[in-house]
Amino acid sequence: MTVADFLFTNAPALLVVIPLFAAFICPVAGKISSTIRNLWVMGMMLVTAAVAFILAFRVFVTGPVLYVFGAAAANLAVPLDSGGIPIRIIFTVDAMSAFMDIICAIVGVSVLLYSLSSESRNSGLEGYYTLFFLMIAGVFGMVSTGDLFNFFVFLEILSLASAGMIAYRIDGGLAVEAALKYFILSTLGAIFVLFAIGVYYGQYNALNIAMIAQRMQFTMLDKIALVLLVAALAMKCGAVPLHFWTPDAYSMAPSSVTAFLVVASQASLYGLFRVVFTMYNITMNCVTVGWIIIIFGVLSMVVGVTMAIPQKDIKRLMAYHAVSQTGYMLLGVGVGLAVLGNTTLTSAFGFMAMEGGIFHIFNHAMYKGLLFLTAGAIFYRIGTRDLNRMGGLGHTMKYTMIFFIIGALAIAGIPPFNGFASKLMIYESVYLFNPLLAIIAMVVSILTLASFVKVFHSVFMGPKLPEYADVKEAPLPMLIGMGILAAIVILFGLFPQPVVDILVAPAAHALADQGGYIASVLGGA
Amino acid sequence: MDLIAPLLTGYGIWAPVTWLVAFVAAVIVVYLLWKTGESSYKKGTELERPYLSGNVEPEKGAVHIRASNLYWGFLQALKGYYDVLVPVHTGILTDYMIWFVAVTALVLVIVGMLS
Amino acid sequence: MLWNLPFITVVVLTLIGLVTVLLKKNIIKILLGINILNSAANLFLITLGYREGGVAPIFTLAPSELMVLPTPQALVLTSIVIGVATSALVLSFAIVLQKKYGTVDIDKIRRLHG
Amino acid sequence: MIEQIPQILVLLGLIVSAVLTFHFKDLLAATLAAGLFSFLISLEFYILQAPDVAISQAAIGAGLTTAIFIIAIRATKRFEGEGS
Amino acid sequence: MIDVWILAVFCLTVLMAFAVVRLVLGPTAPDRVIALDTVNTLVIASMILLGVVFQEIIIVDVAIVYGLLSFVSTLYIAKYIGGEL
Amino acid sequence: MKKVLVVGASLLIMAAFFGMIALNLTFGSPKTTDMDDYFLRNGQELTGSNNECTAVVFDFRGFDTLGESTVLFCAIVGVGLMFRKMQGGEEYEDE
Amino acid sequence: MTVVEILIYTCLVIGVVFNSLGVLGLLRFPDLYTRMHATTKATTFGSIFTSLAVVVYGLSMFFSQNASQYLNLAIHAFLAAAFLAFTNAVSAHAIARAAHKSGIKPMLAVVDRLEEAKL
Amino acid sequence: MIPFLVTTGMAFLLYLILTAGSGSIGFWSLSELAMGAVLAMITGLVTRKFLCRSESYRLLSPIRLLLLLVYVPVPFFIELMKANLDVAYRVITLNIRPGIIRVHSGLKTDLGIFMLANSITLTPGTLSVGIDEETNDLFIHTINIAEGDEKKEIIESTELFRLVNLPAWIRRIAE
Amino acid sequence: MRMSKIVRTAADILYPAILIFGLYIVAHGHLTPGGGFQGGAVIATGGALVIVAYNYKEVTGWLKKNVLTGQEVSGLVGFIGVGLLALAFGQVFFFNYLVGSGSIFGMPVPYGINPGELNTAGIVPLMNFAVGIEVWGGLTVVILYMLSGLEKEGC
Repeated sequence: MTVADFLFTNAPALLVVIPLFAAFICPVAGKISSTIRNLWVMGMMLVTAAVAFILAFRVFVTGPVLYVFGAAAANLAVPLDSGGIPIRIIFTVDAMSAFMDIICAIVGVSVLLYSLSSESRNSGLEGYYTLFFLMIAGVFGMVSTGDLFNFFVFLEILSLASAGMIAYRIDGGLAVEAALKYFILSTLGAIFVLFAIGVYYGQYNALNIAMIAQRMQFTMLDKIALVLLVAALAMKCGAVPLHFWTPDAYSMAPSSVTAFLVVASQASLYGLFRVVFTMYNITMNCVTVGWIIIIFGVLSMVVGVTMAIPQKDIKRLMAYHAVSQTGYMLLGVGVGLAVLGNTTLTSAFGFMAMEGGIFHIFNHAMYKGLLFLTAGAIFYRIGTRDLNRMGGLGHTMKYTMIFFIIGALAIAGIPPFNGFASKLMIYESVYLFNPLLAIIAMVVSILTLASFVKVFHSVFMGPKLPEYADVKEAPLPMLIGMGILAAIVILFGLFPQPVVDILVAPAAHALADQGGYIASVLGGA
Repeated sequence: MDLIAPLLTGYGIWAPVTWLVAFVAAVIVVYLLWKTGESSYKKGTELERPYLSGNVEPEKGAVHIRASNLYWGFLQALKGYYDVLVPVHTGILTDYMIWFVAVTALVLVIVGMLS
Repeated sequence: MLWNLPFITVVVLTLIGLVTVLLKKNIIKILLGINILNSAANLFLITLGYREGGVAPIFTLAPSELMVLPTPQALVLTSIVIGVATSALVLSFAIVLQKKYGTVDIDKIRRLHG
Repeated sequence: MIEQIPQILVLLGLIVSAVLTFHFKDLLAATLAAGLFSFLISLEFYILQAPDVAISQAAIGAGLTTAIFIIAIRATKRFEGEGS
Repeated sequence: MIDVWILAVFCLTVLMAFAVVRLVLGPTAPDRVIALDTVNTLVIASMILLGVVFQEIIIVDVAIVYGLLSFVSTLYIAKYIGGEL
Repeated sequence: MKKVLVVGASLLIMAAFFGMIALNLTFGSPKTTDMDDYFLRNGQELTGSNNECTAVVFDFRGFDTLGESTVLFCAIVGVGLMFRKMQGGEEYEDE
Repeated sequence: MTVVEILIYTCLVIGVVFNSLGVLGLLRFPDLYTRMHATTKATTFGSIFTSLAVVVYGLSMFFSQNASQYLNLAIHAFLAAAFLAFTNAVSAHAIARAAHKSGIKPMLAVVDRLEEAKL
Repeated sequence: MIPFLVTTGMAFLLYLILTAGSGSIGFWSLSELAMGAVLAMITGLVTRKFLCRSESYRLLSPIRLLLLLVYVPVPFFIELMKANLDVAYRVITLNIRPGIIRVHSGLKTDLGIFMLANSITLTPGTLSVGIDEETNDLFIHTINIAEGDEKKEIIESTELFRLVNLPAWIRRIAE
Repeated sequence: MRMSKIVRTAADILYPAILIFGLYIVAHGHLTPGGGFQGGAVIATGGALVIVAYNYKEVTGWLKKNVLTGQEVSGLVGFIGVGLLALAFGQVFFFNYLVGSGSIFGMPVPYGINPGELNTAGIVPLMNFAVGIEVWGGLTVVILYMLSGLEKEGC
């Protein structure tokens, strides 16, 4: 067996195991020397990203990939003598999962590169990198798993690691406060998820998502479980009115972590879509649930952006924008869900809305990560996040300013950056569904631009302030980390159609196609 | 794979590369037009210094408009809205958890009763 | 005779846990409430797996062949570990907050707002 | 009949100890009530034929959780609502 | 034969309920601690008896774990009450 | 006051729906048991373990156990970070 | 009724009676230290006797059926009881010492040498 | 080295007791014996400093072990029985006269004082409340002090046990 | 501060007993109730017993944080390594490659009720040991960390 074959077969397992292994070694490597630790961390991250890309390549070429832990063969999901039920934990990587894998890999590499220099002054770095790898493993596990309880376990890994990371800067106590809020809320959500898992188990005696989907009858109990899952996952992804932890956590975490927390939230969003589309699909009342998600989305957009305008803390402002942008994704996919039962409407604009929402996930991860990284670079140089005390940094931090402009224009939906492409898809398809929603979305976009003009003005414009006279440009690794993301933002903005064709459309179809998912696991049942 | 294919949105198309070419062309045209104009600005003369009705020029740091002063009018116009919205973010964990449980209960009622 | 009493206990415990979480102001008390909620979820899972007259799913010298379902027990083991991890992390947060803020009252830990 | 009564009593005891955990203002007493809760839930697991879970609840609930709670109470305040 | 064991378990469970009364009333913390200890002892005794009731030999291990470990929390509480922690 | 009212109302709703869960399931006789029957029937042969619970924990759902250990590891690293000694010249938080 | 059964019944009855006395003492006695007398002695003694019943049962089954698992049962039950007695005594001492340190005085005491010794 | 061996031996003994009835070599199977040896060695490595902290190996002599095995079921159990009957009487009548007295133990080793304190706690209406770490004197809460005892500064430990002389037994075992 | 001499002696005597009992639970995870996590938690509680009986300064000399962290990491690496070894044999991650092989822990087990034989279950006992070691180190070090967070040092 060649190395390529080996990688092709075992990529889903290695995707999670390599970050875990890297995390386990990290504390020991940190004890030896910091150079060895940095090399180890960077090397492992590159390997992980390579595995993720290989896996995504395989998925987009040959269709969904199964990996059955502990079975005699990697794709033996249903043992011959079991009567058609999957018994082991199965990783089911379809196009949507591969899509999320790519996001996580790209953001992970650039953020790790960035944090090599941005966090170099701090203590407790081996813990930092350990938790970082655990977050990566958590996201990879959440998006690739096909087992509900396994999803819960990875959700918990993600929330514990995130809480530890948010509280990383313990000196002032503010970070710990934010972490406490985040962590208790997510524990409450996790308990709801556990109850939902219990309900499914009690009814169908199955934990595999495909198996539950096949046996789904949408009784009263299923409705309750659906609501528990939707509420918990919507809270984790930061939809208004459950978004309260988001600004606190995003603003108090180190910037590099914040950029990754965006991806973590989107993994929860993925979970929400997975539950709604794959487990229930049209057995439930799509219109009601779709409208609930649309309302979440509209509220998120409006409240997020209006709360962002009066903020004085740069990262808090960006955090509210993250809430607002999450609303676009919820809106797009919610519209797709609301018309899911109706074939004509779905083909008319439902898929387009879903593609817009899913494409926006990718774009948002890129530009919001970029913006948070620029905020972190500013904080690294001048030591404050208060917008009122900033000014005139454009004279000295030219590259940071350019990256900030790219990110800000992208988030505001200005052509030709990638934010515009996805927002355009959302506007047009949502307009066919309900014109009012499209108008709200556009107004929110304008307000986003307005608020970023404010940030740009108060941070970079104006005369050179005397207290920041000797501020230098951010260090090179940080610039490289930002540069990767900025390049992707521009690239995807210039060539959106190939991206939509190759990555987004398969993901949207994989999400909507419940029968295909079940068939890929249970074998054409 | 056609790299520069326009994005089909189902309702229209969006061709970024074409747009970019047009944009650059427009910029060049504007630049050429601008170049043809004649500058009355002379370097190294009194024109360089700002004139504030004869007052002393303020310090560099004082000219900068701080972030809180931006959009003051917008915030005043929406004062009623912000008076409701900002106090909701109390910063108290208990309130946040009550929001969570209450929204869950609301959605339970909606999904459980209406569908 | 026993009817659905364990399930009803689970519901009551969940409600008590939620009340503790929502109405109490002390972090440690809130954590106790979360522990109750967690235990209620565990009890729910175990109760789902119980079979009338079954014995523990261990073949070593078992008295009969009818056994209770093993999967919920495996799930609950995982869940218990997660509960311990949660408790440890939140308590360490509480200790650090006590050092920095001088209080563990949720109403006073609100420097992040708006 | 008679074999059901202990289980009913244990279930009632669970509810009572949960209420006590809610009720006590003294965090030490609340922790003790939580310890009682842990003992009883372990007994309930035992009765429901889950000895693995009972052992793990015993080892965790009897020793470790109470220990770290006590350490945390020592580091903070003993009584709920005590001023800073 | 089995009925006797169940009867004993029943008696112990009722006694547990009475011990909980002291845990509720207990004016001081040490009173509550000794009430908890009593419940503890009774839980261990009833676990041993239940092992015979279910006719499962191996699950008596749980009782040993309790017997060994239940006093650790008591020691922590004692150290805290005594002001030594 | 309003807060207590909201809490009471939402808890009543939760109680109603959770009660529905409790009343719709049956204690002592699960509806479908095919997956667990497979474990009990074939577990000994496939894993060689007499304790089916351990067989499920470490073999059929071994990956969950890896995740569980990781959660514990996570918490320990987090607690260690909380009680670390800070060195001079670290980034500070403003406000 | 064989001899073994009578022995088992006796042990169980003694155990339950002493456990009841312990709990009764826990409820009736006036102060902490006297309550502790009731709980440590009576409940430990009672639990030892209930375990002894199990030990007798296990041994009798072992000798009558020659099935070694009953020996296992007897040994484990005995170990549980032994550890129980061991740990109960230690924890009673620890609690009494801590309570005295925290300032809880014995009621109705005719003499208090520990208070005088100032330890 | 000696602590390691002693701890390993004790651990192996306990392991054998725990797994009695598993096979045919005596009561044990071969794999249990092998595993027990390995685990006992691990235990010995980790805890060799704990079990033999006082560096006295008196309890290793067979006579003392035999005495210990006799002590627990016979004299100790008699006193236990008597103490419980006493407590039963007190519980029903509430006829008590409590107080804390100082008892001179006369024992020197940690193990001895430990055994005495535990015996006192479990046996006649007494409860060890404190210990003087210098002189190894015990402070004992007694539920019913005999008339006149409260006047005495220090009471000999033998006076507490009326039926069997437990301190003498302990001295014989532990010292 | 240390607790009284009686408690200290009891801790000294009980710690080896708890340790061997925890290891017994770990080793018999596939035969009797228990397993890696339960046994590790039992041992860690024994560590908590020693910690409570002596003071923090003394205990850190016997239970070193570095050693315990190393234990934890090695347990986890062992756990993942046992799983990854299956990949080396060309099998799937977590495949039970030892069961029925006749080597260590490789005795076959018949279906049904049997008295149990320690030398069975393939990789399950190995994983039990790995998890046991991890939990032993991890939970003990948690208590040490939390004690180090108390304001008054050396308690």
